[in-house]
Amino acid sequence: MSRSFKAEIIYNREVARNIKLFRIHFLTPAMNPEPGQFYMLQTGQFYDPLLKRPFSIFDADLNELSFLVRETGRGTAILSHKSAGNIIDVIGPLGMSYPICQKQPVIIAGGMGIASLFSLIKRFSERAKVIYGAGTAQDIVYRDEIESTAGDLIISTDDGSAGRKGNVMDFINEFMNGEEDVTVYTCGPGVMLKKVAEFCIRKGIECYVSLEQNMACGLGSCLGCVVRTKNGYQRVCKEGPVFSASDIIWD
Amino acid sequence: MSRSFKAEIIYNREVARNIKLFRIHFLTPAMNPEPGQFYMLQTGQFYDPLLKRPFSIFDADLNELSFLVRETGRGTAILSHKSAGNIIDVIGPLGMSYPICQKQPVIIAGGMGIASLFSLIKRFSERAKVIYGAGTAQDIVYRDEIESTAGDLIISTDDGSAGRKGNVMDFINEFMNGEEDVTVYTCGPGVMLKKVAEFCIRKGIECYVSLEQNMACGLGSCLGCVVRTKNGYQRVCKEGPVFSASDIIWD
Amino acid sequence: MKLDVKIGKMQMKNPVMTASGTFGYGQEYAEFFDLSELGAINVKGISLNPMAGNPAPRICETPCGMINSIGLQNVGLEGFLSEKLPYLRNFRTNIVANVLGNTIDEYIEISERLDSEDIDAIELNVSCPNVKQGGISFGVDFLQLRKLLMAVRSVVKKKTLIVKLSPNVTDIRIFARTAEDEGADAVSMINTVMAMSINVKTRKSRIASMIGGLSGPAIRPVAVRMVWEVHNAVKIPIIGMGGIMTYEDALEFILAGATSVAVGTANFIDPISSLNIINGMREYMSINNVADIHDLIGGVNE
Amino acid sequence: MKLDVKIGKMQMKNPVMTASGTFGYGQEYAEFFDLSELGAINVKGISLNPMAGNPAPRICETPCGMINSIGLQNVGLEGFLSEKLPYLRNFRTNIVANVLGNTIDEYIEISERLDSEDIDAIELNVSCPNVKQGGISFGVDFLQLRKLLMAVRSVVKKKTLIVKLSPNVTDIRIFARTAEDEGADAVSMINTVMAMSINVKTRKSRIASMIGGLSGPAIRPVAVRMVWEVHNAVKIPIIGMGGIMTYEDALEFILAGATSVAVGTANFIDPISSLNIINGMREYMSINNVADIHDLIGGVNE
Ligand SMILES: Cc1cc2nc3c(=O)[nH]c(=O)nc-3n(C[C@H](O)[C@H](O)[C@H](O)COP(=O)(O)OP(=O)(O)OC[C@H]3O[C@@H](n4cnc5c(N)ncnc54)[C@H](O)[C@@H]3O)c2cc1C
Ligand SMILES: Cc1cc2nc3c(=O)[nH]c(=O)nc-3n(C[C@H](O)[C@H](O)[C@H](O)COP(=O)(O)OP(=O)(O)OC[C@H]3O[C@@H](n4cnc5c(N)ncnc54)[C@H](O)[C@@H]3O)c2cc1C
Ligand SMILES: Cc1cc2nc3c(=O)[nH]c(=O)nc-3n(C[C@H](O)[C@H](O)[C@H](O)COP(=O)(O)O)c2cc1C
Ligand SMILES: Cc1cc2nc3c(=O)[nH]c(=O)nc-3n(C[C@H](O)[C@H](O)[C@H](O)COP(=O)(O)O)c2cc1C
Ligand code: FES
Ligand code: FES
Repeated sequence: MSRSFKAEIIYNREVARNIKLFRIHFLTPAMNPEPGQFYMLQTGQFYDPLLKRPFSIFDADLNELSFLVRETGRGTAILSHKSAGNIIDVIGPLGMSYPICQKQPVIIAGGMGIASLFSLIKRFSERAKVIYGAGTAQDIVYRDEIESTAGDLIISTDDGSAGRKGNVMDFINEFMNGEEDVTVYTCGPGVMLKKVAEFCIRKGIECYVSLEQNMACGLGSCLGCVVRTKNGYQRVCKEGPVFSASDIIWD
Repeated sequence: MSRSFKAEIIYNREVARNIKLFRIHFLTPAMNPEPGQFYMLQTGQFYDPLLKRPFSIFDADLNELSFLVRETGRGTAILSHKSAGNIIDVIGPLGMSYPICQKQPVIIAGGMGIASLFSLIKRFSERAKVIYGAGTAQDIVYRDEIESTAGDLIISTDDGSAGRKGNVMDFINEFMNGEEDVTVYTCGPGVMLKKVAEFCIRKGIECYVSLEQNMACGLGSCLGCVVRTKNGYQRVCKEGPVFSASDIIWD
Repeated sequence: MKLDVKIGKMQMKNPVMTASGTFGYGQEYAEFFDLSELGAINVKGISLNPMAGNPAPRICETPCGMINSIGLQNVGLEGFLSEKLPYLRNFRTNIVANVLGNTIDEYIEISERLDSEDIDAIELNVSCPNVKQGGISFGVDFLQLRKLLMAVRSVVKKKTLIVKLSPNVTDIRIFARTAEDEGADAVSMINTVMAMSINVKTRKSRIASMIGGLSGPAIRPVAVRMVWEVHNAVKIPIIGMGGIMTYEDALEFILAGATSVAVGTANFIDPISSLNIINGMREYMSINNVADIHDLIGGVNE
Repeated sequence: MKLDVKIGKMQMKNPVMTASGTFGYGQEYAEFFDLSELGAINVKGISLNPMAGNPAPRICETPCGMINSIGLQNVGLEGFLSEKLPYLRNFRTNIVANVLGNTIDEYIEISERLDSEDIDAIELNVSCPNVKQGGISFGVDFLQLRKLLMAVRSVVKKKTLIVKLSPNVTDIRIFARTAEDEGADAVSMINTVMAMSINVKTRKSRIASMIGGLSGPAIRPVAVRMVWEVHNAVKIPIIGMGGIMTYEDALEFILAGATSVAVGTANFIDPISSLNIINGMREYMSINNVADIHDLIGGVNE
């Protein structure tokens, strides 16, 4: 069982504006992922794009993996247009998963951050309290599934077109209800992560963030994907992508 | 009407071992090709492969063009796997076509040379006398169409698996039957072209050959695709691909 | 919105020109778009006498690039003036004459003649890797370059003088400074990078002359770096090139410090690349509220 | 079929090694294939003291390539010897220690120490473009290189000494000859090409340190050309690298004159690249009736 394998695309379907659900099937035995881990997916056929691209595991079951892919550049454009039957090279699962703590889990997803947190919500199931913020209604994916899975859910959008109007920071206080004995798990845009992290640090709340960085190998060998932490530069692909918010130097 | 246009693939189907019939449909108005001309087809989506690839026009009708594509390298591998609905950039028709002479046309195709000569056979129809040689039976395309179109046809294969056993040079003499008042049109592997050309020059027979050379632009601007002729280096994409055999310096 | 730039005395309506050797003498492209849209047209290198060029194959493809060894096949100075220039003058754009000599005297003879002809700028190609006795030693030896420029500048009185730099050097800034010191109006950069590709089936080089020049997107990061280095070293304008395929690529060069850009290999892949680049630039400026292209030159944030 | 080659005193069971900085210290790859299959493992550059490296982002993608500016993040000499080397010694392959110093004295100190440790070769990185005071001046100034090599050769008595050459020079043969003259056992080439890429949306360099080193298929034609040039200039063996992705690419280098090859960026894209390359080479030799890899070295037909 190797973390490097070939996979066949089962389908690739739009689930929100500019976001595809990309479902693949291993052609050779592969390992099971944990929530928060990621895979490196081949995009180009030859050398442009050259590098594989990192994507969080969105959902996994027997021999199949799903990813949420938002088209933002060349590699994701190619992935978005691949169709059933195409074969790609895949490496994974990679990186550290979200630690499963005993405290009340509070899951804060901003936009595409849901890609990394969806499987964690499923793991915690009705124990999970979730804030899922997005720009607008069209950016929200799998609302029904999340609603029926999580114990508690606030949907928010910047423009109020779905759920409540505002961003996740507007609801975080209300949502936690003064309770500090929780563990926060968060993934989303950098600005949001920083705000959530600072909030939690200030309140002494345990908080795990999933970070992004340009990657070449995904394996820990190129030292390309580092972030500054209190323990020096650490690799997002190896020591991360999930870090304790208090270890990161936020700047 | 521009010689640079977008086209949609209608189908791409195997017509012989490793050879696809690649049929496209212009999305913007385009010009009609003459037998012997060629098109530059985009293969890669980004910059690897970088250059378009030259392919002879195989067949053309209202808004549609067909090419015969043999998979030999990276660009043709990509083309061979494109499917209906894919859009590619195309430039053409390019280069000089076969001059339509009044004498008896004798058309000599070696292997993939048929790609360039098929539309010429159709043009001459029952006037055409054709020798079509290939390695083996599996390499032969459109045998029935050629048989029913051409006035006279010898099929030959190196291994005798289809038609007569031997290569085109073995039949050329017999076929022309001492008659020298013919015009020979030929396309195929370099070695064969040279032999046919030398034969014709020796006998004083008018002969047109279609040549190949690596190309970057196909438009005459890069000066990359030259062959040595009695008039100096000439561009296969502009002064050719069809040349008078007696103008070429065969070495 | 101001897109016009000035290279020496040459006023360009926009910063985009074609790169020498990649646009023929314009004819092949006139059917695809109105060449008057271009900031300038740079023609295939002109030598004193017509040159036959190198044997075939002259080009091959490499990852995101191509190697060429055309060997300066061209119609020669007189051929250019009598057969090619009149046609080019049908378009309202600048004409840059790319010049290659085997000796200083040849450079002088061609440049002196061109100085009184109906062209807008002379670009000295001192960096073509494809001609054996050719300009290459001027491009990689700055003392030679100094000598050449002193001689040529004294005969080029009316026209804008551009020096085309070779990337095949340790420190390109030295060559740019030499050009500036000797009165060149601008530098253009980069010419192709010396390269080789071997077919392992035939065990031969993929081009007949073993070594050729690499162009295309593969070299863009090298070219952008060099433009940035030179921008920090000289005051004369830079014409940036090397793998520009899109307006974003062109803007990379401008942000790195180029005043003008040249489109080369892209012309082979899409004949209207340069027009698309001009339009894309305009759109970028409009979206990003850039009133004058000069506000972008050298604007990369450190 | 003989695939084994010799670099100085280092016997390699096949010509394929990993390139420094692209294979960590081996650990990350051991799960993908048996590292004992490799001709050698070359580790991340080792400095006297641990180095933190450069700020992020450290890498970005370019057409058919990538730019990196890791800044020699590494565990330092002692860290390497105590934490990394024992693990690497679990595999029956050669270990090459890539060394970077800020001064000649540092190079001497590291090399002298490594000469008596359980490694097989010392590779002097005199060409890393990513460390400001670092080895780069040795790599682009052959007089400096001569001084460095005289000093280091006198302390490296037992191990094979390899000099890693920079491509960012006018004439790489001069550096190769200097290495040969000063007693180096081999040269390895090429290191990355200095490059820059700008994000036109943010108007910032895509990597934090503005300039970095370009690697990957984009640079292969440049690397092959340089190997061929050096092969015609020196007698010591060449370790060729730069954009090797497949066995054909590796053979290009061997035909151009390399005795051994190193796989770099390819390790990031497919962790078993180097194994595939070894197997592909073997198959090529068998199909083409090549009994000994030495029959291919420098075998490009002119
Ligand atoms: C651990 C991890 C998990 C991720 N999970 C997901 C996911 O589940 N769904 C999803 O849509 N996206 C995810 N991303 C982001 C995704 O990797 C990028 O959007 C993608 O690499 C962009 O590639 P591109 O070629 O389309 O963009 P381009 O901008 O053309 O890419 C150019 C280069 O920048 C890198 N790059 C650009 N944006 C990012 C980014 N945000 N993070 C890392 N590298 C980037 C690319 O990898 C590539 O090397 C994740 C990133 C990381 C690091
Ligand atoms: C005028 C003309 C008409 C042609 N018509 C046809 C046709 O109808 N059907 C068909 O199957 N093939 C035809 N060819 C050959 C076809 O262009 C090549 O097979 C194709 O370019 C190979 O591309 P590749 O990427 O698969 O091969 P690779 O070997 O990977 O290509 C590498 C480079 O070499 C060039 N190249 C390789 N072989 C040739 C060749 N024989 N001629 C020119 N360039 C080559 C490619 O264009 C590319 O730049 C024609 C060539 C020319 C010049
Ligand atoms: C086929 C070809 C021919 C060229 N001929 C010349 C030339 O005659 N004179 C010259 O100065 N540069 C010549 N060049 C170099 C280009 O002008 C340009 O500097 C280089 O190709 C880099 O730009 P690009 O990557 O956009 O092509 C030529 C390049 C190519 C590809
Ligand atoms: C991420 C990265 C880190 C590197 N680190 C080193 C290093 O520490 N020492 C060194 O000599 N070369 C280093 N190199 C250069 C490689 O060893 C190699 O010379 C170069 O990448 C060209 O080969 P490639 O194109 O196959 O990657 C590094 C390259 C990369 C991409
Ligand atoms: S991506 Fe290479 S170390 Fe993380
Ligand atoms: S392919 Fe450019 S001139 Fe013929």
